[in-house]
Amino acid sequence: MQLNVKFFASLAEQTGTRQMTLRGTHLSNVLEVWNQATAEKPLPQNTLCAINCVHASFKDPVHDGDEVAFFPPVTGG
Amino acid sequence: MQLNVKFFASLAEQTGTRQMTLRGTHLSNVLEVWNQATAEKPLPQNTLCAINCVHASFKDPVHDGDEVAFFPPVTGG
Amino acid sequence: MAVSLCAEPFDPWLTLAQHAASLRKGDHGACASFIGTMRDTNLGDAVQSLTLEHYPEMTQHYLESLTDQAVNRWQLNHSLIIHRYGQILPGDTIVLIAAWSAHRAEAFEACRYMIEELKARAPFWKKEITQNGERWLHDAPSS
Amino acid sequence: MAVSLCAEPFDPWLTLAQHAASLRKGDHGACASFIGTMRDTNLGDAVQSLTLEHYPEMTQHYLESLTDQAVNRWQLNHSLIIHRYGQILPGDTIVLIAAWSAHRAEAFEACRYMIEELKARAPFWKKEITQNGERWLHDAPSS
Repeated sequence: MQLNVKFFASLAEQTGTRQMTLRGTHLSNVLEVWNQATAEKPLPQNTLCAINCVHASFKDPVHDGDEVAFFPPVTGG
Repeated sequence: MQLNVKFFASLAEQTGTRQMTLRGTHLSNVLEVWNQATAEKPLPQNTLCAINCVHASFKDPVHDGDEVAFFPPVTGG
Repeated sequence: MAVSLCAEPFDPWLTLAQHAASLRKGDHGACASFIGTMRDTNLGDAVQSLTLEHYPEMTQHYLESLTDQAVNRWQLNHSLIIHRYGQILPGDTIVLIAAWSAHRAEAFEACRYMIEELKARAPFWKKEITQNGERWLHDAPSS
Repeated sequence: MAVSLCAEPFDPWLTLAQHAASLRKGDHGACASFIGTMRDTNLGDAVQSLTLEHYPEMTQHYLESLTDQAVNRWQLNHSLIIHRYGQILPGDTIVLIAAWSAHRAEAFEACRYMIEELKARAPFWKKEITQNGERWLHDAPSS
Protein backbone atom coordinates (compact mmCIF):
# COMPACT_ATOMS: atom_id res chain seq x y z
CA MET A 1 0.00 0.00 0.00
CA GLN A 2 1.24 3.46 -0.89
CA LEU A 3 -0.31 6.73 0.32
CA ASN A 4 0.58 10.34 -0.38
CA VAL A 5 0.13 12.41 2.80
CA LYS A 6 -0.03 16.20 2.97
CA PHE A 7 -0.13 18.70 5.84
CA PHE A 8 -1.14 22.34 5.53
CA ALA A 9 -0.80 25.64 7.38
CA SER A 10 -0.10 25.31 11.12
CA LEU A 11 -0.21 21.52 10.87
CA ALA A 12 2.67 21.58 8.39
CA GLU A 13 4.64 23.73 10.85
CA GLN A 14 3.75 21.57 13.86
CA THR A 15 4.60 18.27 12.16
CA GLY A 16 7.60 19.77 10.35
CA THR A 17 6.29 18.08 7.20
CA ARG A 18 4.36 19.28 4.17
CA GLN A 19 4.30 16.06 2.22
CA MET A 20 5.36 12.45 2.73
CA THR A 21 4.81 9.05 1.18
CA LEU A 22 3.74 6.12 3.35
CA ARG A 23 4.69 2.73 1.91
CA GLY A 24 4.20 -0.87 2.96
CA THR A 25 2.05 -0.79 6.07
CA HIS A 26 -1.63 -1.52 5.60
CA LEU A 27 -3.73 1.36 6.90
CA SER A 28 -7.49 1.11 6.95
CA ASN A 29 -8.73 4.63 7.66
CA VAL A 30 -7.70 8.29 7.85
CA LEU A 31 -7.04 8.21 11.60
CA GLU A 32 -4.55 5.35 11.12
CA VAL A 33 -2.85 7.40 8.41
CA TRP A 34 -2.49 10.31 10.86
CA ASN A 35 -1.02 8.05 13.54
CA GLN A 36 1.44 6.44 11.17
CA ALA A 37 2.44 9.71 9.46
CA THR A 38 2.99 11.64 12.70
CA ALA A 39 4.38 8.79 14.85
CA GLU A 40 1.23 8.93 17.00
CA LYS A 41 1.24 12.66 17.65
CA PRO A 42 -1.98 13.75 19.36
CA LEU A 43 -4.51 14.95 16.84
CA PRO A 44 -5.09 18.71 17.37
CA GLN A 45 -8.72 19.62 18.00
CA ASN A 46 -10.72 20.64 14.91
CA THR A 47 -8.24 19.08 12.49
CA LEU A 48 -9.89 18.40 9.13
CA CYS A 49 -8.99 15.84 6.50
CA ALA A 50 -9.53 15.12 2.84
CA ILE A 51 -9.10 12.06 0.66
CA ASN A 52 -8.17 12.77 -2.96
CA CYS A 53 -9.15 16.45 -2.59
CA VAL A 54 -12.60 15.75 -1.16
CA HIS A 55 -13.55 16.50 2.46
CA ALA A 56 -13.55 13.29 4.49
CA SER A 57 -13.92 12.10 8.08
CA PHE A 58 -11.29 10.32 10.14
CA LYS A 59 -13.20 7.04 9.99
CA ASP A 60 -13.32 7.01 6.19
CA PRO A 61 -11.45 4.12 4.56
CA VAL A 62 -8.28 4.76 2.55
CA HIS A 63 -7.10 2.82 -0.47
CA ASP A 64 -3.81 2.21 -2.23
CA GLY A 65 -2.76 5.33 -4.15
CA ASP A 66 -4.91 7.77 -2.17
CA GLU A 67 -3.79 11.28 -1.30
CA VAL A 68 -4.69 12.00 2.32
CA ALA A 69 -4.50 15.60 3.55
CA PHE A 70 -4.66 17.06 7.07
CA PHE A 71 -5.39 20.70 7.78
CA PRO A 72 -6.69 23.11 10.41
CA PRO A 73 -10.06 24.89 10.13
CA VAL A 74 -10.16 26.88 6.89
CA THR A 75 -9.98 30.68 6.94
CA GLY A 76 -10.31 31.82 3.33
CA GLY A 77 -12.65 34.33 1.76
CA MET B 1 -57.11 76.01 2.09
CA GLN B 2 -54.87 75.29 -0.88
CA LEU B 3 -53.55 71.84 -1.83
CA ASN B 4 -51.29 70.68 -4.64
CA VAL B 5 -52.49 67.31 -5.98
CA LYS B 6 -50.48 64.95 -8.19
CA PHE B 7 -51.31 61.72 -10.03
CA PHE B 8 -48.75 59.28 -11.41
CA ALA B 9 -48.49 56.46 -13.96
CA SER B 10 -51.79 54.75 -14.82
CA LEU B 11 -53.66 57.01 -12.37
CA ALA B 12 -52.54 60.08 -14.32
CA GLU B 13 -53.84 58.41 -17.50
CA GLN B 14 -57.13 57.34 -15.89
CA THR B 15 -57.86 60.72 -14.32
CA GLY B 16 -56.52 62.63 -17.32
CA THR B 17 -54.60 64.78 -14.85
CA ARG B 18 -51.01 64.88 -13.66
CA GLN B 19 -51.24 67.87 -11.39
CA MET B 20 -53.93 70.20 -10.09
CA THR B 21 -54.46 72.78 -7.37
CA LEU B 22 -57.46 72.56 -5.02
CA ARG B 23 -58.48 75.87 -3.50
CA GLY B 24 -61.14 77.04 -1.06
CA THR B 25 -62.91 73.91 0.13
CA HIS B 26 -61.86 72.57 3.50
CA LEU B 27 -60.66 68.97 3.21
CA SER B 28 -59.72 67.01 6.29
CA ASN B 29 -57.97 63.89 5.01
CA VAL B 30 -56.42 62.25 1.95
CA LEU B 31 -59.59 60.38 0.96
CA GLU B 32 -61.51 63.66 0.83
CA VAL B 33 -58.76 65.08 -1.38
CA TRP B 34 -59.18 62.13 -3.77
CA ASN B 35 -62.95 62.59 -3.90
CA GLN B 36 -62.70 66.31 -4.51
CA ALA B 37 -59.88 66.06 -7.06
CA THR B 38 -61.50 63.28 -9.11
CA ALA B 39 -65.16 64.36 -8.73
CA GLU B 40 -65.83 61.23 -6.65
CA LYS B 41 -64.28 58.70 -9.04
CA PRO B 42 -64.08 55.27 -7.43
CA LEU B 43 -60.68 54.74 -5.83
CA PRO B 44 -58.85 51.95 -7.73
CA GLN B 45 -57.79 49.06 -5.53
CA ASN B 46 -54.23 49.27 -4.19
CA THR B 47 -53.93 52.99 -4.84
CA LEU B 48 -51.18 54.51 -2.69
CA CYS B 49 -50.81 58.07 -1.47
CA ALA B 50 -48.18 60.40 -0.10
CA ILE B 51 -48.30 63.72 1.74
CA ASN B 52 -45.37 66.03 1.07
CA CYS B 53 -43.34 63.17 -0.46
CA VAL B 54 -43.82 60.79 2.47
CA HIS B 55 -45.95 57.63 2.26
CA ALA B 56 -49.31 58.23 3.92
CA SER B 57 -52.65 56.51 4.47
CA PHE B 58 -56.04 57.72 3.20
CA LYS B 59 -57.16 58.64 6.71
CA ASP B 60 -54.17 60.89 7.35
CA PRO B 61 -55.05 64.58 7.86
CA VAL B 62 -54.03 67.19 5.28
CA HIS B 63 -53.09 70.77 5.95
CA ASP B 64 -53.01 74.01 4.02
CA GLY B 65 -50.13 74.00 1.53
CA ASP B 66 -49.69 70.22 1.46
CA GLU B 67 -48.78 68.31 -1.67
CA VAL B 68 -50.92 65.18 -1.91
CA ALA B 69 -49.96 62.49 -4.42
CA PHE B 70 -51.84 59.42 -5.66
CA PHE B 71 -50.17 56.51 -7.42
CA PRO B 72 -50.51 52.82 -8.22
CA PRO B 73 -48.31 50.11 -6.64
CA VAL B 74 -44.66 50.90 -7.33
CA THR B 75 -42.66 48.80 -9.79
CA GLY B 76 -39.13 50.20 -9.73
CA GLY B 77 -35.82 48.45 -9.20
CA MET C 1 -23.30 57.51 1.30
CA ALA C 2 -24.63 58.38 -2.15
CA VAL C 3 -28.03 58.49 -3.84
CA SER C 4 -28.42 59.37 -7.47
CA LEU C 5 -31.19 59.46 -10.08
CA CYS C 6 -29.99 59.03 -13.59
CA ALA C 7 -31.69 59.91 -16.91
CA GLU C 8 -28.96 58.40 -19.10
CA PRO C 9 -27.43 54.91 -19.28
CA PHE C 10 -24.51 54.42 -16.90
CA ASP C 11 -21.83 51.77 -16.44
CA PRO C 12 -22.54 50.12 -13.08
CA TRP C 13 -19.09 48.53 -12.74
CA LEU C 14 -17.25 51.75 -13.49
CA THR C 15 -19.46 53.55 -10.98
CA LEU C 16 -18.76 50.90 -8.36
CA ALA C 17 -15.03 51.04 -9.12
CA GLN C 18 -15.02 54.82 -8.69
CA HIS C 19 -16.83 54.64 -5.37
CA ALA C 20 -14.59 51.83 -4.13
CA ALA C 21 -11.52 53.86 -5.10
CA SER C 22 -12.79 56.82 -3.07
CA LEU C 23 -12.77 54.78 0.16
CA ARG C 24 -9.75 54.49 2.42
CA LYS C 25 -7.90 51.26 1.65
CA GLY C 26 -7.98 48.70 4.43
CA ASP C 27 -11.08 50.09 6.18
CA HIS C 28 -13.70 47.82 4.68
CA GLY C 29 -13.57 44.05 4.41
CA ALA C 30 -16.74 43.47 2.43
CA CYS C 31 -18.77 44.94 -0.39
CA ALA C 32 -22.11 43.46 -1.42
CA SER C 33 -23.69 44.86 -4.54
CA PHE C 34 -26.81 44.32 -6.61
CA ILE C 35 -27.44 45.34 -10.19
CA GLY C 36 -30.90 45.19 -11.71
CA THR C 37 -30.89 45.07 -15.50
CA MET C 38 -33.65 45.34 -18.08
CA ARG C 39 -34.53 41.98 -19.63
CA ASP C 40 -35.81 41.70 -23.19
CA THR C 41 -38.66 39.39 -22.24
CA ASN C 42 -41.25 39.61 -19.49
CA LEU C 43 -44.40 37.60 -18.82
CA GLY C 44 -43.74 35.68 -22.03
CA ASP C 45 -43.57 38.75 -24.27
CA ALA C 46 -40.65 40.39 -26.04
CA VAL C 47 -40.15 43.82 -24.54
CA GLN C 48 -38.63 46.52 -26.78
CA SER C 49 -38.19 49.25 -24.21
CA LEU C 50 -39.34 50.52 -20.89
CA THR C 51 -40.48 53.94 -19.75
CA LEU C 52 -39.66 54.46 -16.10
CA GLU C 53 -41.80 57.19 -14.60
CA HIS C 54 -41.07 58.46 -11.12
CA TYR C 55 -42.02 61.15 -8.63
CA PRO C 56 -38.76 63.08 -8.64
CA GLU C 57 -39.02 65.01 -5.37
CA MET C 58 -40.29 62.01 -3.47
CA THR C 59 -37.84 59.55 -5.05
CA GLN C 60 -34.81 61.52 -3.97
CA HIS C 61 -36.27 62.02 -0.51
CA TYR C 62 -37.28 58.37 -0.20
CA LEU C 63 -33.92 56.99 -1.31
CA GLU C 64 -32.07 59.28 1.09
CA SER C 65 -34.25 58.14 3.97
CA LEU C 66 -33.70 54.52 2.90
CA THR C 67 -29.95 55.12 3.06
CA ASP C 68 -30.37 56.61 6.55
CA GLN C 69 -32.33 53.55 7.66
CA ALA C 70 -29.57 51.23 6.44
CA VAL C 71 -26.83 53.33 8.02
CA ASN C 72 -28.68 53.36 11.34
CA ARG C 73 -29.16 49.61 11.29
CA TRP C 74 -25.79 48.38 10.03
CA GLN C 75 -22.20 49.57 10.39
CA LEU C 76 -21.46 50.72 6.85
CA ASN C 77 -18.36 52.38 5.45
CA HIS C 78 -20.25 53.47 2.36
CA SER C 79 -23.51 52.86 0.54
CA LEU C 80 -24.75 53.54 -2.94
CA ILE C 81 -28.18 53.70 -4.57
CA ILE C 82 -28.42 54.69 -8.23
CA HIS C 83 -31.67 54.40 -10.16
CA ARG C 84 -32.46 55.14 -13.79
CA TYR C 85 -35.62 56.83 -15.01
CA GLY C 86 -36.98 57.72 -18.44
CA GLN C 87 -36.44 55.60 -21.54
CA ILE C 88 -34.66 52.29 -20.89
CA LEU C 89 -33.49 49.59 -23.31
CA PRO C 90 -32.83 45.86 -22.79
CA GLY C 91 -29.46 45.34 -21.13
CA ASP C 92 -29.52 48.77 -19.47
CA THR C 93 -28.87 48.93 -15.76
CA ILE C 94 -32.04 50.03 -13.96
CA VAL C 95 -30.78 50.03 -10.40
CA LEU C 96 -27.46 49.70 -8.62
CA ILE C 97 -27.21 49.12 -4.87
CA ALA C 98 -24.04 48.56 -2.88
CA ALA C 99 -22.97 48.43 0.75
CA TRP C 100 -19.43 48.44 2.11
CA SER C 101 -18.77 47.22 5.63
CA ALA C 102 -16.11 45.64 7.82
CA HIS C 103 -17.82 42.23 7.63
CA ARG C 104 -19.86 40.41 5.04
CA ALA C 105 -23.06 39.80 7.00
CA GLU C 106 -23.65 43.53 7.38
CA ALA C 107 -22.83 44.29 3.76
CA PHE C 108 -25.18 41.56 2.47
CA GLU C 109 -28.03 42.42 4.81
CA ALA C 110 -27.85 46.16 4.11
CA CYS C 111 -27.69 45.60 0.34
CA ARG C 112 -30.63 43.19 0.36
CA TYR C 113 -32.64 45.44 2.66
CA MET C 114 -32.16 48.46 0.42
CA ILE C 115 -33.23 46.70 -2.79
CA GLU C 116 -36.26 45.02 -1.13
CA GLU C 117 -37.45 48.28 0.41
CA LEU C 118 -36.83 50.15 -2.83
CA LYS C 119 -38.86 47.59 -4.81
CA ALA C 120 -41.70 47.80 -2.30
CA ARG C 121 -41.82 51.54 -1.65
CA ALA C 122 -39.79 53.78 -3.98
CA PRO C 123 -42.12 55.75 -6.30
CA PHE C 124 -41.13 54.33 -9.69
CA TRP C 125 -43.51 52.89 -12.30
CA LYS C 126 -42.53 50.82 -15.30
CA LYS C 127 -44.41 50.94 -18.57
CA GLU C 128 -43.32 48.22 -20.99
CA ILE C 129 -43.41 48.77 -24.74
CA THR C 130 -44.07 45.47 -26.54
CA GLN C 131 -45.16 44.53 -30.05
CA ASN C 132 -48.72 44.43 -28.74
CA GLY C 133 -48.53 47.97 -27.36
CA GLU C 134 -47.82 49.50 -23.99
CA ARG C 135 -48.64 48.18 -20.53
CA TRP C 136 -48.05 49.40 -17.01
CA LEU C 137 -46.30 46.67 -15.05
CA HIS C 138 -48.45 47.28 -11.98
CA ASP C 139 -51.49 46.34 -14.07
CA ALA C 140 -49.84 43.14 -15.35
CA PRO C 141 -50.14 39.83 -13.53
CA SER C 142 -47.11 39.57 -11.26
CA SER C 143 -44.37 37.15 -12.29
CA MET D 1 -19.51 29.67 -15.00
CA ALA D 2 -15.96 30.54 -14.01
CA VAL D 3 -13.58 29.63 -11.20
CA SER D 4 -10.15 31.11 -10.94
CA LEU D 5 -7.25 31.14 -8.47
CA CYS D 6 -5.10 34.18 -8.66
CA ALA D 7 -1.53 34.76 -7.40
CA GLU D 8 -1.44 38.45 -8.32
CA PRO D 9 -3.68 41.40 -7.35
CA PHE D 10 -6.67 41.83 -9.66
CA ASP D 11 -9.26 44.55 -10.20
CA PRO D 12 -12.59 43.04 -9.10
CA TRP D 13 -14.75 45.64 -10.88
CA LEU D 14 -12.93 45.30 -14.16
CA THR D 15 -13.26 41.52 -13.88
CA LEU D 16 -16.97 41.81 -13.18
CA ALA D 17 -17.40 44.25 -16.07
CA GLN D 18 -15.65 41.85 -18.44
CA HIS D 19 -17.80 38.91 -17.38
CA ALA D 20 -20.97 40.99 -17.58
CA ALA D 21 -20.01 42.14 -21.08
CA SER D 22 -19.58 38.52 -22.18
CA LEU D 23 -23.23 37.71 -21.39
CA ARG D 24 -26.04 38.17 -23.89
CA LYS D 25 -27.78 41.51 -23.25
CA GLY D 26 -31.34 41.21 -22.01
CA ASP D 27 -31.02 37.64 -20.68
CA HIS D 28 -30.32 38.40 -17.03
CA GLY D 29 -32.24 40.78 -14.81
CA ALA D 30 -30.09 40.56 -11.71
CA CYS D 31 -26.48 40.33 -10.62
CA ALA D 32 -25.51 39.95 -6.97
CA SER D 33 -21.83 40.18 -6.15
CA PHE D 34 -19.60 40.03 -3.13
CA ILE D 35 -16.06 41.29 -2.76
CA GLY D 36 -13.94 40.40 0.25
CA THR D 37 -11.05 42.78 0.83
CA MET D 38 -8.08 42.68 3.18
CA ARG D 39 -8.48 45.05 6.12
CA ASP D 40 -5.48 46.68 7.78
CA THR D 41 -6.64 45.83 11.28
CA ASN D 42 -7.92 42.60 12.80
CA LEU D 43 -8.62 41.61 16.39
CA GLY D 44 -7.39 45.02 17.48
CA ASP D 45 -3.98 44.73 15.80
CA ALA D 46 -2.56 46.50 12.76
CA VAL D 47 -1.97 43.90 10.06
CA GLN D 48 0.81 44.57 7.56
CA SER D 49 0.19 41.70 5.19
CA LEU D 50 -1.36 38.30 4.84
CA THR D 51 -0.03 35.03 3.50
CA LEU D 52 -2.82 32.96 2.04
CA GLU D 53 -1.84 29.31 1.83
CA HIS D 54 -4.08 26.87 0.00
CA TYR D 55 -4.25 23.29 -1.24
CA PRO D 56 -4.14 24.00 -4.97
CA GLU D 57 -5.56 20.78 -6.40
CA MET D 58 -8.33 20.63 -3.83
CA THR D 59 -9.15 24.33 -4.02
CA GLN D 60 -9.82 24.24 -7.74
CA HIS D 61 -11.81 21.02 -7.39
CA TYR D 62 -13.77 22.34 -4.42
CA LEU D 63 -14.66 25.67 -6.03
CA GLU D 64 -15.81 23.93 -9.21
CA SER D 65 -18.04 21.61 -7.21
CA LEU D 66 -19.36 24.62 -5.29
CA THR D 67 -20.27 26.27 -8.59
CA ASP D 68 -22.02 23.05 -9.66
CA GLN D 69 -24.02 23.03 -6.43
CA ALA D 70 -25.17 26.63 -6.99
CA VAL D 71 -26.04 25.97 -10.63
CA ASN D 72 -28.07 22.91 -9.67
CA ARG D 73 -29.95 24.81 -7.00
CA TRP D 74 -30.64 28.13 -8.69
CA GLN D 75 -31.31 29.22 -12.27
CA LEU D 76 -28.14 31.14 -13.04
CA ASN D 77 -27.05 32.77 -16.28
CA HIS D 78 -23.48 32.98 -15.05
CA SER D 79 -21.43 32.64 -11.88
CA LEU D 80 -17.98 33.70 -10.85
CA ILE D 81 -15.62 32.70 -8.06
CA ILE D 82 -12.15 34.24 -7.98
CA HIS D 83 -9.83 33.79 -4.99
CA ARG D 84 -6.37 35.15 -4.32
CA TYR D 85 -3.54 33.19 -2.73
CA GLY D 86 0.01 34.03 -1.73
CA GLN D 87 1.11 37.43 -0.43
CA ILE D 88 -1.75 39.89 0.12
CA LEU D 89 -1.69 43.54 1.17
CA PRO D 90 -4.34 45.71 2.87
CA GLY D 91 -6.93 46.84 0.34
CA ASP D 92 -6.30 43.85 -1.95
CA THR D 93 -9.32 41.86 -3.05
CA ILE D 94 -9.18 38.38 -1.51
CA VAL D 95 -12.32 36.91 -3.00
CA LEU D 96 -14.88 37.84 -5.62
CA ILE D 97 -18.20 36.03 -5.98
CA ALA D 98 -20.98 36.88 -8.39
CA ALA D 99 -24.20 35.33 -9.65
CA TRP D 100 -26.30 36.46 -12.61
CA SER D 101 -29.91 35.36 -12.85
CA ALA D 102 -33.27 36.40 -14.26
CA HIS D 103 -34.51 37.49 -10.83
CA ARG D 104 -32.89 38.99 -7.77
CA ALA D 105 -33.81 36.36 -5.17
CA GLU D 106 -31.88 33.68 -7.03
CA ALA D 107 -28.88 35.92 -7.64
CA PHE D 108 -28.69 36.97 -3.97
CA GLU D 109 -29.20 33.48 -2.60
CA ALA D 110 -26.64 31.88 -4.91
CA CYS D 111 -24.07 34.58 -4.18
CA ARG D 112 -24.54 34.31 -0.42
CA TYR D 113 -24.51 30.51 -0.54
CA MET D 114 -21.23 30.44 -2.45
CA ILE D 115 -19.40 32.81 -0.08
CA GLU D 116 -20.72 31.09 3.05
CA GLU D 117 -19.76 27.62 1.79
CA LEU D 118 -16.39 28.89 0.61
CA LYS D 119 -15.66 30.43 4.03
CA ALA D 120 -16.67 27.20 5.77
CA ARG D 121 -15.07 24.63 3.49
CA ALA D 122 -12.62 25.88 0.87
CA PRO D 123 -9.03 24.91 1.81
CA PHE D 124 -7.46 28.32 2.38
CA TRP D 125 -5.53 29.42 5.45
CA LYS D 126 -4.62 32.98 6.38
CA LYS D 127 -1.45 33.88 8.23
CA GLU D 128 -1.38 37.49 9.38
CA ILE D 129 1.86 39.40 9.64
CA THR D 130 1.64 42.01 12.40
CA GLN D 131 4.21 44.08 14.30
CA ASN D 132 4.16 41.37 16.94
CA GLY D 133 4.97 38.63 14.47
CA GLU D 134 2.98 36.10 12.52
CA ARG D 135 -0.19 34.29 13.48
CA TRP D 136 -2.43 31.78 11.78
CA LEU D 137 -5.98 33.08 11.82
CA HIS D 138 -7.40 29.69 12.69
CA ASP D 139 -5.42 29.83 15.93
CA ALA D 140 -6.69 33.34 16.75
CA PRO D 141 -9.84 33.95 18.76
CA SER D 142 -12.65 34.37 16.25
CA SER D 143 -13.97 37.91 15.72
